[in-house]
Amino acid sequence: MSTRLPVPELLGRDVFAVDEGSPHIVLDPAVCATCTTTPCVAACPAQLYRVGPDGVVGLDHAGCLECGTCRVVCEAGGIVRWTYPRSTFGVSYRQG
Amino acid sequence: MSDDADVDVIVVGAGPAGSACAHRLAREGRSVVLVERGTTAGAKNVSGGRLYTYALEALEEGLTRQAPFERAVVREQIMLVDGDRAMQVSVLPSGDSDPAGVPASVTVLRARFDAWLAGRAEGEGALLATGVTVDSLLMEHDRVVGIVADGEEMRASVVVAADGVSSLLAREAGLTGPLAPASVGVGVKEVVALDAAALEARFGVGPGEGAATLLLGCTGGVHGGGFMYTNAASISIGVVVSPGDLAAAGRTPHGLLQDLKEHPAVRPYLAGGESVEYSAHLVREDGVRGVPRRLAREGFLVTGEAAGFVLNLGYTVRGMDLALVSGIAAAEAVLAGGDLDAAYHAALERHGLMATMRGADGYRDLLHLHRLYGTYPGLALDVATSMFAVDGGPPPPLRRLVRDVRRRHGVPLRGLVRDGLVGVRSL
Amino acid sequence: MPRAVVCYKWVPAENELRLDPVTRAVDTSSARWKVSDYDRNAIEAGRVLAAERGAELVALTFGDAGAKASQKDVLARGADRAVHVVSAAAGSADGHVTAHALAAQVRALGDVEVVLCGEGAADTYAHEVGPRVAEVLGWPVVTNVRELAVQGERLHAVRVVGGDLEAVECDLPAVVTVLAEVGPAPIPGLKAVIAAGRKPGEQVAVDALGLAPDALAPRTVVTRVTGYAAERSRVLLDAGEPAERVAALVSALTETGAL
Amino acid sequence: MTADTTAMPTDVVHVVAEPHEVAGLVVLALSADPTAAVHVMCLGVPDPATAQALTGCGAMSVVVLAAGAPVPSPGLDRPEDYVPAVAERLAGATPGLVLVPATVSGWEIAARLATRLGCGLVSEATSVRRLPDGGWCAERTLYAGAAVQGLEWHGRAVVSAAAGRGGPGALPPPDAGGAGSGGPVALETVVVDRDTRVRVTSRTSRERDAVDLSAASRVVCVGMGVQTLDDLALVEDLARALGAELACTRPVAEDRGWLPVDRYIGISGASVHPDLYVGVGVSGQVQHTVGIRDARTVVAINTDASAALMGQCDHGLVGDLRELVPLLAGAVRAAGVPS
Repeated sequence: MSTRLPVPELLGRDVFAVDEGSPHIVLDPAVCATCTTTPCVAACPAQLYRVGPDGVVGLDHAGCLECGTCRVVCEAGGIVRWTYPRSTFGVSYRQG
Repeated sequence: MSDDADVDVIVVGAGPAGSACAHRLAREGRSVVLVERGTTAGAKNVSGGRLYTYALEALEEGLTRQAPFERAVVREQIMLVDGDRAMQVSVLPSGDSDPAGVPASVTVLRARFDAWLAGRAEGEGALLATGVTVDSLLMEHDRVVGIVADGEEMRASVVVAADGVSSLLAREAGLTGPLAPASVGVGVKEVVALDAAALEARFGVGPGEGAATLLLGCTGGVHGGGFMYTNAASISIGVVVSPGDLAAAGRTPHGLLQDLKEHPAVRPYLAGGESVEYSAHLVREDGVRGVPRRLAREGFLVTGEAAGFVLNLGYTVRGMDLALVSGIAAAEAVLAGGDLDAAYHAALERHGLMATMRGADGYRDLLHLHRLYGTYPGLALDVATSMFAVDGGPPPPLRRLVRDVRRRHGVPLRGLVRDGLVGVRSL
Repeated sequence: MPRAVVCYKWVPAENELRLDPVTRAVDTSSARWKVSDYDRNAIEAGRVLAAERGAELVALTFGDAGAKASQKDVLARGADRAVHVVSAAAGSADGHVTAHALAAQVRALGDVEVVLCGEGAADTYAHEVGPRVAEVLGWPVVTNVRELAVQGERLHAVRVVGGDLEAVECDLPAVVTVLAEVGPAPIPGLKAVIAAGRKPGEQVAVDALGLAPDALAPRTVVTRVTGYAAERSRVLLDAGEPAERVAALVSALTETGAL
Repeated sequence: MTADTTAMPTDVVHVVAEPHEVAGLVVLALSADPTAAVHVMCLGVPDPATAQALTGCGAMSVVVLAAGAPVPSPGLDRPEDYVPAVAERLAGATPGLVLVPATVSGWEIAARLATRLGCGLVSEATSVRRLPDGGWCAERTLYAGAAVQGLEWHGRAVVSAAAGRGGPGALPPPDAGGAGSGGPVALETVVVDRDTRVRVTSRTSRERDAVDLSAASRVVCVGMGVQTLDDLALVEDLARALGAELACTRPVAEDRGWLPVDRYIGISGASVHPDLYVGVGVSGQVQHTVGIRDARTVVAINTDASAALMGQCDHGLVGDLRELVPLLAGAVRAAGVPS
């Protein structure tokens, strides 16, 4: 039996309190549209960055592990806001 | 406390640095508020999982034995991986326990460990406020006078930022700038639950004892490595890779970790285990060069990972011990008063932390040898495989064997010597 | 000073339970504990009510030693005092025992004009303890409440009864059990959390309440707790063009007869 | 629920319910213990048709509790007001199981009766069974449906249960024409004092459209991931294409007010058991999913592949609902799916 687990399966084992109201990471689609390298897509451990049908990178903040990798690799400056989730929201590690 | 301050010190972040700082300050009678955005201390924190205990003893003698650690590390392993092949060096015992029987290093899971440590700080009188995300610093006349959380202000004579590798507060205070992709590794980790007895048998350790394993060559040629630590009833397995190189290599941190778990030399360790958590964390890899020149400004200082106190030595990553020591030093600087930055630097020198950071600088060169991550593990395995291959003929001279392998991997002798020298120098 | 009491339960977070895939045993050992969700709404409703009445708000729980950890949270949520009736046997207590312990402490506090409870706890959701406490105290109870006001010595409430909203009134003292709709439970702010850290919680041994042994004898015994596992095929359609994904879904649904 | 009745003494079950709830609960009582002597206390005077039905419901006796002065205004009566009178009568009656409907009024009645009788309570039991030793055992759900709890007791207890609800989790009805307690009985009406400490001042209907989600064979459910009214319109169109009832999660009805509250599914809302359930933008918290447990096929549509519902569905369609929902509606129509 393979020990290999897809990302959604792994994220399903984590505990999240998703803030439906306000995303803690915000992209500027206009800037992301100019990005050709999209390093965020490969680097995000939770694979939350996806190239949409229009060819522009989009983000689903639910499932964010709050590691900060996207903020570091972003070259185009499309991440116009990067903060931590509001109080009590986001991932909650039970092991860590 | 200045007249309009609510408390003497606000420490932001209840990880090892923040809790150690709050612990020390509270013990010395300062009023301290320790603010943590996780609903419990440790809920947002991730590390490979190994803690060098001298730092815990520096905070308070005898603390290690009270700490909820997972296992005492008695076995060190280095595994070179190439394709389906692997070669492993195992060192036993690892490090000496001190005369009092305190193990030199232990494995920890942060949700448990950090909650305990923050509880110790509370025990000293610090006020722990969990579930509170600090949004920004409160500034007045070019001085940090407090914090803002969800629109609420709180004032303090000093704010200590122990808010981790992505430190938003150190950035806001102007002490640090953006991190370069090359200065960090992205770490991903799974915790795989496993029966304690099975785990002990697989790693060849006794009850309460554990192993620390470093893996090289498992990152698809991307700058980085893997790790495997034994917890009480689980294994922490992960990879740390350079995030900027991933897109070009067509790899993802998640994919590399899944590959590693499937490797024939790794899989038996994990067999029958159940993955119970997936986590990610950035690891500073720029050593002393990543520590900002100024660590404090009026009313503010930065400590722990937020201040770059992390060392990737290749064979081990040190973060929690440096965090603890820097947190203690930060507390001592606050207690000393006067020029915060000068007092802090003096305390860091006194604790030998800056010397450690400087001494480790050479490792950085070693770690930047690209061949370390792809070529050399394969080369070493080829040599080893040839050594163990018996075909009935006379054994080839070892020198020729190495030469053949080296040529096959396209490593010129000059390159090998140069890399070797870098390695020797760095050590 | 008149008092308002909110009863709450300290429960394991249901999303942190681990179910053994084979035995289906429920493992709570790795779960963090929390103040039961709807009890948080009750505390907020109590905070608002107490402020209007100039009353002291007491957050009251019955539980084993572990429930002490809840007191900081309920104080941060606006309780003036946190009282924990401690019983080593709380884990095997049923609604009968819990209600007697809580009611005895309400009596011991004195001057209580209203007791608020969540309609159900996050673990058992039995709609039980609130009306039981009312009966033990001999007070009227209004359950399933979404709106609440006190005027003079009279309580006005709007209950949800099936598809109807029922406006009711009764005299104080009374017990009220509330729904989440009674009002959102705000996340405690920095100062509230810190102020809570400075307030000590109070512990009362259940034996000190002078209850008869019969009041502390559970009537029902929990014989087992097993996890519920949905038997679903869990096929994810996450690759290919949207139209392909939809076509794959439609053909799968047609095949299984769902369409 | 099968009861081994051979070795057990006959027991008594008291059904305490409003007139329209009595018949369903007697069925439950007899399925829990086919040999039981079922005695009914009817809270309020039934209309003639219901009264007629009660005489032949299978109970051994039916006592109608009628309000003494002051008589409540029509429409403002409260079954809860009969608790003292019921408790008084039960205290003097043969002990046994007291069965109460799991309704808002029933929950309160059950807990107050149990307290007045000093006995145990099993709230919202999903099964009740006699034990060979004469004791009882029951099951109920825990953690909003994530777990099942088994309970045992001896002697008297009050049990509340949902009467007349289908699905595998519910108490099954007895065999058609199964044993009753006897033939038709006469209704005995007793005028009792009520507990009038809580007074109803008015009763209004919430915004609702009398939908019976529990009878729907297909349900399309709107979750909080459906973020605009335009997106809601897309989901409504999918429901039309499928011939499905539109439902939602609690916050969509309670917080946003997009749909009437009787269209929300979950622990405090409706339970459904359709052939097909399609959750659009539904995160899948257990408070909701407990209500879809008996759906035959569950489809989840969500941008978030890690949403909890993805782990509890048969088919998980990952992607932007603005794209996928119209495509699915179109494909369903193109396939000529009978709705």
